[in-house]
Amino acid sequence: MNELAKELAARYGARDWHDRRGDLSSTVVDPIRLHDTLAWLKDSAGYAHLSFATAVDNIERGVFTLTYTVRNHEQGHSLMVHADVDRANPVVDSIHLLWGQGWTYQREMKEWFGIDFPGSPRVDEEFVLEGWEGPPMMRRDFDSLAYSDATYEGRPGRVTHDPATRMQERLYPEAGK
Amino acid sequence: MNTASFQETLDFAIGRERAAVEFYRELTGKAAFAAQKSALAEFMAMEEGHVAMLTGMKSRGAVNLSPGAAVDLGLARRLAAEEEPTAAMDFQDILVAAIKKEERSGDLYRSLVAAALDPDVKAIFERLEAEESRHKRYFEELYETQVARDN
Amino acid sequence: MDIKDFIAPFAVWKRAFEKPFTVKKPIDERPGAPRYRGFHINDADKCVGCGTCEAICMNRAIDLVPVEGRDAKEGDSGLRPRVDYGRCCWCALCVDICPSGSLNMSNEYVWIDSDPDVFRYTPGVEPKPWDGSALGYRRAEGYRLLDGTRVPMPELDHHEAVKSFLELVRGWSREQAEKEADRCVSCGLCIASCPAHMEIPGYIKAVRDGDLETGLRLLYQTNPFPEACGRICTHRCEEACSIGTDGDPVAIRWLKRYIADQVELADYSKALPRKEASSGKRVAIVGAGPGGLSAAYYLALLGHEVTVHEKDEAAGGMLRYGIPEYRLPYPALDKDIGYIESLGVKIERGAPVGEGRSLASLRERFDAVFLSTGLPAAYGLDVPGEKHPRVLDGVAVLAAATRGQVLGLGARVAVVGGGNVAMDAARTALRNGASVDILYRRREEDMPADPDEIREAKAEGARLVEKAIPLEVKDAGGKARFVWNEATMVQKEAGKRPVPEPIPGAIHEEIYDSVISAIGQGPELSYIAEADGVEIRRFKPVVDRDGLATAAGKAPVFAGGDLVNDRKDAISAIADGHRAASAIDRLLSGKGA
Amino acid sequence: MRRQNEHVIPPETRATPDLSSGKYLVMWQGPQHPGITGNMSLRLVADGDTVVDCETHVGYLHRGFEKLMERRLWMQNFPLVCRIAVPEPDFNEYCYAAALEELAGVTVPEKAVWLRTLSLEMIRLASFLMWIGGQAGAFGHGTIAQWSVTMRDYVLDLFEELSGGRIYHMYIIPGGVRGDVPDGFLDHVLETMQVIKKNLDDIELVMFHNAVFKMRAVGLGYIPPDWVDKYGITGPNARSAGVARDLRKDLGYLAYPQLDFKLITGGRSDAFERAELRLAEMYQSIDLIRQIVARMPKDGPFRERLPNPLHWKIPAGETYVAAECTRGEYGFYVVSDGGDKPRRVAVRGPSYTHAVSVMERLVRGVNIADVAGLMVSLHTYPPEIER
Repeated sequence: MNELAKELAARYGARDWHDRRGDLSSTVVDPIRLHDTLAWLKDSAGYAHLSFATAVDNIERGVFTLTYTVRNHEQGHSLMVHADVDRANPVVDSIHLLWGQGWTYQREMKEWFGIDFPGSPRVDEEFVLEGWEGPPMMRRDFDSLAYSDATYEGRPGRVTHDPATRMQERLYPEAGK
Repeated sequence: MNTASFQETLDFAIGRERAAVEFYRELTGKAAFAAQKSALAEFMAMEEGHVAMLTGMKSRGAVNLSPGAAVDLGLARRLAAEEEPTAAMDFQDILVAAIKKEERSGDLYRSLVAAALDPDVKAIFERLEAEESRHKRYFEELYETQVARDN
Repeated sequence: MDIKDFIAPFAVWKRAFEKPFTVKKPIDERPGAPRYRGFHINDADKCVGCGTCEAICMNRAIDLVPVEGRDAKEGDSGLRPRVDYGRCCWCALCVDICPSGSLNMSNEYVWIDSDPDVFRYTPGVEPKPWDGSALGYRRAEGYRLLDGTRVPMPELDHHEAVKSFLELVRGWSREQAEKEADRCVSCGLCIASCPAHMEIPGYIKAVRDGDLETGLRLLYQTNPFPEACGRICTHRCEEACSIGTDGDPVAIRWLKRYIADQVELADYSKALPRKEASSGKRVAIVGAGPGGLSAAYYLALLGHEVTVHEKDEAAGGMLRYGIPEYRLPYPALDKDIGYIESLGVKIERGAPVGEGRSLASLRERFDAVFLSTGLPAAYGLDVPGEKHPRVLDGVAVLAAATRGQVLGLGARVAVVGGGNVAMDAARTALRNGASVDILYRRREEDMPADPDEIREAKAEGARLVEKAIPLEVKDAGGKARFVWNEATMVQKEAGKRPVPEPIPGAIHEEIYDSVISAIGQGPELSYIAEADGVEIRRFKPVVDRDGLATAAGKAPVFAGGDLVNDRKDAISAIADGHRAASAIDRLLSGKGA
Repeated sequence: MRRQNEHVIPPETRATPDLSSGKYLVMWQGPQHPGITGNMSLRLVADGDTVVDCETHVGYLHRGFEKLMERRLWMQNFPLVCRIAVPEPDFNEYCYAAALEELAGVTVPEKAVWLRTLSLEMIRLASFLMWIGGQAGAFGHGTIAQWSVTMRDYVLDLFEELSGGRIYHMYIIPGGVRGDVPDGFLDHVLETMQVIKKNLDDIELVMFHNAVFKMRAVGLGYIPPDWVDKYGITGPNARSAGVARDLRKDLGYLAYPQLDFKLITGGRSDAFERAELRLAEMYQSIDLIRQIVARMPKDGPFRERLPNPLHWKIPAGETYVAAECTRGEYGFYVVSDGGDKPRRVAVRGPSYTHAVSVMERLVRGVNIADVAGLMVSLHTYPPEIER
């Protein structure tokens, strides 16, 4: 795979090649080169199958890390292509013309992370969250538990006790002073 | 039972307890510091309680003491000290003296039981012997929990 | 399309005459499989209410609730898990993780009721038809989510150990400590059993996280002797450990030692709290053992000026003079004491309180006094011949060893007693080349010594003579002829421990170069005069919960440690010292008791 | 009327019917419709009884698994993942466990490898049995569904015996499996396989030699081979198009390299052939199960001890682990930031493309009555789309 790594580096400035397993590697490109990298992988390098595309919110670094996993069936090898996009302005080139299912992934990422893919069909339509008014739910700063506590009521009568606190109350209450 | 012999028997027992009070009073005289005195004072007060109890029985004309002897923990038999505690006496010394004293009383009543001809007097002595065994047991238990903790 | 395509479908009609797949309605009995994950069952007597089931439940279906007739006690919170079937997903991770193995599942899955609130109950407490079900999900043989086996502690080989006073227990590496810390489920059942109520789950977490400064800070919150306690603590916490209900308890003591060992003394001040501004108050402490120095540490931290009066030439009390260095090396103890002194605590060594330096004079010069003089005096054997010159006092033998004196115990040594002093005296004698018999009045399982100590003493070659009632010591040409009566254990009273009863005629004797008596120790109280007005009962100052003694007159007198408590171990003394320090601070700063 | 073997390729671009013209009917099929697999709906635009446009709508069963998993300990997610694809929970369990084991550097014992393979083949068979009932039912053959769902229940009985649960087995746990087989279990497996095989013979006879089924399924939903990469099509849908891919062969995971089986492919690529191919794979599963029972090690540990699940941290890293489920490539993308909870878990289910992009295009030009049969012929499970 080193040939491919070199080729991707030369053509698209790909870096940080990492072999995860014999049949799975990853590399990183700039988001601006993402579309072209994937197009070349698909059309010229045999990585014709898109397994999935998704994003990871690396909030600490202020980026969304996109992951496109493509597979070369002839060589039995999968490649995860990563690109970091600015979390404050997450806009990425659409791949809907490369793969027929690409728009669905992009619609999902728009709804779940707030990443935009201009030109992608129906990208602004609701995907799975009908009527959702909160922030994009897969962002790390969306606290689903706090949302749930604020939105729904717990079952009445549920109360639990911490064993250590209970033992302190019952066995040595004076230490609570 | 003959009233005179009842009175006589109890007077004898009361005398024994008074002697015990004196025993502790004497030891207190030798004591050098507060801890010794407090322990001796506690045991002396117990003996004074016995005096009062027996005196009460005497005036009521009936002995109500349990006939059941306490379990013998077997300490008295083997404890060494026959010698009198000194000014440096520690808790062990005081307890050993107390146990030995109770053992001596028990032994005395046992011989009195054997010697008594009047069955009523015999019964009183039996009860007094049992009572002393309970006193001894009390001190033996203290010895076990406070002194011979590691043995 | 051929003719078969029109005829073949009619083959379904043959089924009309076959037994249907369906079962009759109303439902035939259809029990769940033997492994079925049905309604929970809990052996409420085996359960210790540790809440690990609640912690693993990803649905928050379990609450820990108090149940009637089951109060908290050592090693049991008294709480029991309550399952909300509105949330339970029947994954049985609670069963897989349950430390005691009390929680299981029945194979019952039918429960019909029109009231939705009934589907929430405390298994094993609220009776259900499936209680005691023999079938249902159980952890498979050989399958556990928790590790019931303790990380082995490297120790010197016993043949090697007995040749020197090198520390026997070598301590853990980071990897070993983190692995052991991983076994903890953070239930906190241990905290109540620790006399000092140390924040045990917190410092174990610190080990896991590799954050030893936090660990050290948590240790010092309640215990300024982590090096010492990390080695010789009686670790009652480990008896309460929930992991110990079905496996080896977490080695809490060794983890404490690991933290203290890893942080250099020079780095302590970075991790630990600074002293408060000076209060201008002065406190005197009598005895520089764990109790006294613990009080000194917390008082100094609160800004009070502390002077410790120690009769011996070095500080540490029984930690130094009673515990041999192969269990607690002096540098480790010196590290604990060194940090306390670094806060400005003044220790006057070789300065006994008594004549010339009376308690009354301390109460004149200081604003409060804390007595922690311990139990320095060994009780005698109290058998005829106990004054024989070869009958030695166990505490004195250990102290002499600490001082590096020639012990001259001889080749054959008897140790009488079954406590830690006896074990330590025996092992010290072994290290001096003697062959050692340990004679104990009861059985091995009755011995008050730490089981580790008994095991190690035996492994190092001590011979244990059980049920040996000392009768007499006779002279045998300068040596001691020790006579004992073999006993049989007799259960004389129900509910009490059996009593050793001498077997008539079963008299044994043996000639020893030395007989070391270690049957128990008592206090040295001659320094408290009647005029001090300190109330004493049965050779113990009478104190309240805070350690405040009843005393007339000037500065208040507190007491703690072995001198007053019944547990008679270092950690209890440390707890007493801490408690007294807080109470003294409240008194001196006028915050009220 | 469609004729056999006439491959109509639906247009790539959507029609733009003028809905105000009064010529078209807009109708919703689903989410409550017996012809829809799971909770999903199709917004169909029909010209007469011919569909000219379709929009898929999902989200009726969205439970936010990927978000929930970021808030739960690694081990707490083990009972959660099985719910992502209800009829085939075990593929979730396997992919999640294998991803964690890979990131944590854990090797599972041999016995667990075989028991995992057994679980996956048993659930493949159960899932296909449920599917074939749906496929027959979509064309009006309810009897087949009654048989096959019963057969599926027999497999679920086996799961109940093995794992204690019928639907959610929670058996493949990170580190291995939760228990060895109970006494007599393997005999029950073989007996059940015998019963199911006999039933499959009956199904083969009455369903595949059936004029109605042939007339409606042959030629329906033709997938050209070049769509396979274009749309990310996998599993029987791809194999029927003649593309010989099967991750059991290609990735060689678990015990599959040691099992003797041939890749089954087709070429006619219509609803009928996809059904035939799946039937053949059901027979193949029965054969694989028999092989596994015969060759599985009798003894040995079935789980590698992992750290305390309450504190388990997995070294930072990412991986993608896939397996061949009944419908194709099923995979888990797992990212760890070194903490005690996942940073990100993304689930790749084959229906993501089969039920959305592929379905929307294939349905163009199809008779409304065939929409259900077409959809089932793609074998889709909506929950794996929305997670």
